[in-house]
Amino acid sequence: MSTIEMTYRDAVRQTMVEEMDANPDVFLMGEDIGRYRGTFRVTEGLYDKYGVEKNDFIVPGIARRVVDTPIVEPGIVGFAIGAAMVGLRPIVEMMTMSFSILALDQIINHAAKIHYMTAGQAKVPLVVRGPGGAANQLSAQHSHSMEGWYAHVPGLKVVAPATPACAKGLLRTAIRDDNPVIFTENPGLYGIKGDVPEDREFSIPFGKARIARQGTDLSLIAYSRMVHVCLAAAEQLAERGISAEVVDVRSLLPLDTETIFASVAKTHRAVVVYEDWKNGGYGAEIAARIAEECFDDLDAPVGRVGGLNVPMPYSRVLELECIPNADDVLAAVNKIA
Amino acid sequence: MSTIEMTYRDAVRQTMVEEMDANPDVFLMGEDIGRYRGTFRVTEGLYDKYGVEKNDFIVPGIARRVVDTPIVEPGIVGFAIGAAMVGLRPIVEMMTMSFSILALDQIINHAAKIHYMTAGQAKVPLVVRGPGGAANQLSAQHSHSMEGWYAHVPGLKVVAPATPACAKGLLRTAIRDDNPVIFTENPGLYGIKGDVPEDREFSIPFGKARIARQGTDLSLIAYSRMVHVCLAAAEQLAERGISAEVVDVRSLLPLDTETIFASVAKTHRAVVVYEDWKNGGYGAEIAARIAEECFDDLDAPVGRVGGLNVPMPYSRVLELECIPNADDVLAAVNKIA
Amino acid sequence: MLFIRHFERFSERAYRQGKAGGYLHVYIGMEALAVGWLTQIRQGYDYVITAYRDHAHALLLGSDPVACMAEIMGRRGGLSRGKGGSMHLYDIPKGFFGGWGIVGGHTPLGAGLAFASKYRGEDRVTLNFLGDGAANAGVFFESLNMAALYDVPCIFIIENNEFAMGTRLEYHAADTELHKRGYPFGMKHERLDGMDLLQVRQDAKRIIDWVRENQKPYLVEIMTYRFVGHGAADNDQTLYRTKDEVESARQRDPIALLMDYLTSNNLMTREKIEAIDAETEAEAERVYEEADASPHPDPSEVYDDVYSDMTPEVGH
Amino acid sequence: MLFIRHFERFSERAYRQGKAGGYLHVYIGMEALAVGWLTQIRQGYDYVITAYRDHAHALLLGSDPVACMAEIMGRRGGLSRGKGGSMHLYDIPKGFFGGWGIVGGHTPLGAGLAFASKYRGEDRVTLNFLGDGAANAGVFFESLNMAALYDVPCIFIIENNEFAMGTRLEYHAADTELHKRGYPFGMKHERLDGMDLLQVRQDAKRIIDWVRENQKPYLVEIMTYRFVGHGAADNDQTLYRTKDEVESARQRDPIALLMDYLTSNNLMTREKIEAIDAETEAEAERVYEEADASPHPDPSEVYDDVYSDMTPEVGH
Ligand SMILES: Cc1ncc(C[n+]2csc(CCOP(=O)(O)OP(=O)(O)O)c2C)c(N)n1
Ligand SMILES: Cc1ncc(C[n+]2csc(CCOP(=O)(O)OP(=O)(O)O)c2C)c(N)n1
Ligand SMILES: [Mg+2]
Ligand SMILES: [Mg+2]
Repeated sequence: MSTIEMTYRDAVRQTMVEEMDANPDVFLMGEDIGRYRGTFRVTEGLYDKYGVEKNDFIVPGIARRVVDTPIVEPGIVGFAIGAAMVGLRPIVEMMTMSFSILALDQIINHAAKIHYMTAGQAKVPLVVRGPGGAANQLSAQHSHSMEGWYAHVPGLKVVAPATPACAKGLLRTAIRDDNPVIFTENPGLYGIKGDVPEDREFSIPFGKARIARQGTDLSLIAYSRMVHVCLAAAEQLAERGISAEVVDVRSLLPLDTETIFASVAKTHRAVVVYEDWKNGGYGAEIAARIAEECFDDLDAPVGRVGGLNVPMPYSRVLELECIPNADDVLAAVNKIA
Repeated sequence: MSTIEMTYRDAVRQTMVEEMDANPDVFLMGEDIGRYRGTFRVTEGLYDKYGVEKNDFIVPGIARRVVDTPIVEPGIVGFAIGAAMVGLRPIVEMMTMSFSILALDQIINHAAKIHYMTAGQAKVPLVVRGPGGAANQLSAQHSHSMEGWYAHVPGLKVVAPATPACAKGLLRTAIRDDNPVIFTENPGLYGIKGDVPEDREFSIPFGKARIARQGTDLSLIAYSRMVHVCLAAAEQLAERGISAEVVDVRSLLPLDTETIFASVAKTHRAVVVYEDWKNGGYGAEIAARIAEECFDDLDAPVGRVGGLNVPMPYSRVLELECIPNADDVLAAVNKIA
Repeated sequence: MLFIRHFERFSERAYRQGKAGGYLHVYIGMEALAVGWLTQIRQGYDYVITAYRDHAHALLLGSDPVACMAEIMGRRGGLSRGKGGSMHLYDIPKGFFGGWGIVGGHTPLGAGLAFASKYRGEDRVTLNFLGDGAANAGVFFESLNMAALYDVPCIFIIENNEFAMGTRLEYHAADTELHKRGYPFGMKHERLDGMDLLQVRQDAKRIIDWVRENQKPYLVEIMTYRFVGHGAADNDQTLYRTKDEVESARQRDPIALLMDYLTSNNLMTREKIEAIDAETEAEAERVYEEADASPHPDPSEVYDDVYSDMTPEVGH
Repeated sequence: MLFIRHFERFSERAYRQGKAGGYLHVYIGMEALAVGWLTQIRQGYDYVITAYRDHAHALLLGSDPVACMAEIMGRRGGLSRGKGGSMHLYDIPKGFFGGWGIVGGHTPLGAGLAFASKYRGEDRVTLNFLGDGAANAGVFFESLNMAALYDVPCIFIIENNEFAMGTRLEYHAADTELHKRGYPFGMKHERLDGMDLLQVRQDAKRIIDWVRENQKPYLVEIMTYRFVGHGAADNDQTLYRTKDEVESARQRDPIALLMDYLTSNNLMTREKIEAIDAETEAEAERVYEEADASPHPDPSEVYDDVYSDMTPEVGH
C-alpha cells in the first residue's frame, strides 16, 4: 500500500474531503468550521470547496455542506440527528469535546437510543468529532476527556486514534458507519506526522487494537495521545532492559479485549494509561476486565495511570502535574515490576 | 438512640423539613415539587408548610422556599448554583436523575469547579437529589443510573443510600455540606421501611461504608437498591452454607476503600454489584481498585454484576432482563466460588 | 377523532389493567389539533415528530392501530417490538419520527429533518409538535434560531394544553403567549384555536401551504386542553386544577363541537353519529384484544437493535 | 478606561511572551460598556458576573490589578492563585462572580444570584453580562424565563460586539436585534449604544435604578465592537472581516470619543489626556512587572481547594 506522510490534522481533513466527494449525503456542521476554518484548522479549505457554489438556499454565507452554526451544542447535535435519521451523514465538529457535555442529552438520550427504541426502523449515521483532553492551559472547563463517558453508553461507538494513519482509517469507518460514532482527537496530536495510506478506500475496522510496540515483559495499554506517552516510557524501559509492549486500544467501544488479553497473557503484567481523571475513567473498566479475565496470567496487580483527580488548573506548572507523562508511567511500572 | 419506623420517602422528606426549619437559607427547587408535591411524593406538604405564608414576592403561587420551576434542568441547576455561591443552600429535586443529563454542564463545569477555579473564594452548598435507575417500564430515556458519572468528577460528592436511616443521615450531611452533593435515591426504595433515629442532629459522615450483613466467605459490594438485591442473594447463599458479607458502599465519592478492602481481606472473594450499565460503570472502578490493592488477598478474580449493556427497553420482560437480580448475583458468585 | 378518543380510553385501560407500565399520556381533549394538522399534510411524504403524547399522531399517520396498542403493551407485535412503549412510537416508513421522552429534546431533531429535505431539494414540510412545558426548554430556542437561520421548512406546533404535568401555564412561562417565542428569530408566529376541527384544518392548510411554498419555518401555538390527568399515573388532579375548570373546558370538547356542527348543519344525524361512535368503540376494543393477543418479546431480543451491525457485550 | 486599554495590551503581551497560555480574550474597543455600567452600581454590594472576556470587569470592580495580571500569568499571586487563568477571574468579596468559559453557561448563575438577594430581602442588583454569541444558548433563554417568572433583579447585558469568535452576528442569529429576546418573557428590553461613555452611563443609571426599584429583570443589548481578534490566538481576522470594517468601527473608539468630548468641551486639554495616558501605561507596565515577579504555584497546591473540607485521592 503506497503511503504519504502527513499530519494527523491533514489526515482527518483529507478523509472528510474524500468522503464528501464520494457521497453527497456527507456534510459538516460546527462552530466556526466554515469561514473561520475551525479553531484547530481541521476544516481549512472545506468551506470554499463545498460551500459557496452550492449556496443555493441557505441564508447569505451559510454554505450548504459546510454549515457554520451558532454556539448551541445541544441544538447542533439534535439537528444533525434529525438529518441523520433520514439518511444524511452529518459530521459534527465539536470545537472541543469538552463542549459536548452540553450535548450529552442529545448524544446519549437521542442518538444512541434511536436504533433501539425504533427496533431498527431508524439509523443514525452521525459522527461527532473534535479534540478531547487537555491542551495548553485551557483551564478547568475546556480540558475534559469525554471518551470514557461515551464508551459507557450502549448504542454509541467510540474511537480515539493516536496516529495519522489510524485517524484516517478510523474516520473513514466512522463516516460510513450507520451508528453514531464519537471520534476523539487530541489537541496535542494534530501536528504529529506519520505515513498514511493513499488508497481512498483505506479504512480500519472498529474493535481492533493495534500493537504499537512489541514487547515481552509488560503491557502498557493506552489510547489517543497517551499511546505516545507509553511509547516514550517504553523507550526508557528498554534502556533498563525491560521490554514493554504498547497496546494502542484505539477503539473503546467496541473494545478489542482479545488483543489486550493476549498481550497480558504474554507479558503477565499490565499498566493501563489514560489522560482522563483516574477515578472512574474508562481505564478502570479496562483494568477491571484484565484483572478478571487474566487472573491466572497476572504476576502482579494491574497498574493504572490516570489524570489527577482535580479540575484542570490553569497554571502550566499545575497543569503538567495533572497530565500523565512518561515518568508517571515508569513509576507505575516500578510498582508492579 | 431512639428510632422510629418510616419509609425511605418519609426519611428524605423529614430531613428536608428539619433542615429547612433549622436554617432559613435552605430552600427547594424543582419541577412539580410544590403544588404537585413531587412525582414521587417526596415533597408532599412542603409547599403548604413553606410556601404560602412567605409568598411575598414571587409571582402568584410561586412560593419562596419551595420553588416550582419550568422544565429547564440546565437553568434550574445554574440558578441554584448562583444562589449557592452567595450562601443559600438550595436542594434541587430532579424529577428523575435521568434528566440531570441535561444539567451536566451546570453540575460538572460549574458547580463542581467553582471552589477550585476561585481557589476557595466561593463555596457551592448545593444538593441535587432525585431517583436514579430503572423503575417500572420507564423506557430508554428515563431509566438512567447517573451516579457513576458523577462519582468520576472531582469537586462533587456522591452518595447513594440504601435504607431510610442512611437516607436521613446522609441527606443531613449533604445539606450541611459546603460542596455540591449528588444524592441518588431510587424509585424502588421510596416505599421500603426502616428504623430511623429521631435525633434532629443524626447524620452520617460521607466516605463511610456500612456492613449491611456480616459474612466470612465472600464480599458482595453494592450501593443503593442493589444492596437489597445482594442481601437477598446472601440469604440464598446462607441456605447453601456460604456466608456472604454485604458491604453497602453508600458513599461513592469519597469512597471508603478501607472498609471494602478490609472485607475482601477477610473473605478473599468479591463481587461488585451495580445497576448501571456494566461496561464503564462505577463498579468497574471499585473492582479495579480491589483487584489492584487486594491482589494478594484475592483467591479468585473480582466478579462484577451490572446492568445489561443496552438502552433500557420498555417491555417488562425485557426490562427485567436488564436489571441485575439475586440470581445474577448468584451466577457471578458461582463463577468465582 | 372518535377513534382516537376510544383508542385512548383503551390505552388507559391497558395501564389500569397492568398491561402497560411506565408513563402513559393520552390525547383526550386535544384530538382536533392532531387531526386538523395531520390530515392536511402529504402523509408518508412530509415528516412528523412529537413528544411522548404520541398515540394520536401515529394513528393519524396510518400506523396499524394494533401495532400501536401492542407497543403500548410492550408486545412483540408493537411498532418497536415492545422496546419503545407508549412514549416512543415510531413509524418511519409513514413519516412518523416519534415519540420522545425528554421534554423539548426532540425539537432540534425536527429542525434537522426539515434541513435534510431542503438539503435534498425536496418540498417536504416537517411538523414539529411540542408541549407548552417544552416551549421553555433551551434547546427549543436553539432550534428556532437554527431553523430560522437556515430557513428550513419546519412548523413548530406548540400544543398548549395549559399544563406541564401539574404546573399551570402561568407558573412555568413568564409570558403565557407562547407563540411570541418566534418573534426574536424573525419567525412568523401566531396563536390559534385547537378545539374547532374545521378551523384547525383551515389554519393548518394555510400554514402548511405557506411553508411548503416559502421553505421557511413557522411557529404556531394552538390552544387546547387536557381533559384528563397528565399521564395515567396522575391520580390527583385537584392538586393543580378544579373540577369546574375541567368542566368548563369540556364545553368545548372538540368532538362535541364537531358533532354539533354536523347535526346543526344537517350533515349527519345524531343517530348516525352515535352509530359511528359505537362502531369505533367496538373497533378500538377489537384493536385492544388483538394487541393483547400479541406475545411478549422473547428475553433474547433484548440485545437486538442496539446497533445496526453488531451486538453489544452480553451478560450482567 | 485608559488603564483597561493598557492593561489589555499587556495581557496580550503576556500571551505573546508565553507568560500566559490557553485562551485569552481582551476587551479592547468595548471599554465604555463595562466602564459605563460598573461605575453606576453599588460596588461591593451589587453582584456582577460575566463570561471569559472578564479582565475589565474585575479591574473596574476594584480587584488588585497585579492580582488580575498574576492570575492571567497563572501565578500564585493571582486572584485564584493561578488556578483560574484569564477566563476565570473572580473576586467574590468585591461582588465579582467570574469569569466563565462555557458560552452562555453562567447566565443562570446570574439569575440565581439575583434570586438570592431577593430571597434575603436585600436590594442588590445583579449585572449579568454575556456575548452576542452566548445570546443563542438555550440556557440563556431558560434564564430569561426564570428571571421573569420569579421577578428577580437581574440585568442581562448582551455585549454585542458583532462577532462570536469568527462568526458574524448575522450568521449566528436569525434576527440580529438581540434585545428582542426579552420580548417573549414580557421582559423590558432595549438596544443601546456602547461606545459613547456618557450615554452608556446615563442608560446604565436609568436601568439600574429601575431594576433596583422594581425588583424585576431587564434585558439590554449594547452595541459595541471588538477592535482586536477574538482571543490572543486569533491570528487571521481576514477570515471573517475586512480591515476597512475594523477601521470604520475604530472611528467610534470609545476612548477617542471621550477624549474628543473632553477636549471639545474644554474639560481637559489634550496634553493632560496624553499625560494621563502615559501615566496609566506606565502603571500597567508596573503591574505587568510586578505580576511577573509573582512565583508560580508549587506543584503541591494542585490538590488544594478541590473541596472546602477534604482532599481528593492523590496520585496518577
Ligand atoms: C427534560 C425532562 N424533564 C422532565 C421530564 C418529566 N416530564 C414529562 S412530561 C412533563 C410535562 C411536559 O409538559 P408539556 O410540554 O406541556 O406537554 P404535555 O404533557 O402537556 O403534552 C414533564 C415535566 C421529562 N420527561 N424530561
Ligand atoms: C459551550 C461553548 N461552546 C463553544 C465555546 C468556544 N468559544 C469560546 S468564545 C466563543 C465565541 C463567543 O462569542 P460571544 O458570546 O459573542 O462573546 P465574545 O467573545 O464576542 O465576547 C466560542 C465559540 C465555548 N467556550 N463554550
Ligand atoms: Mg402541556
Ligand atoms: Mg461577541
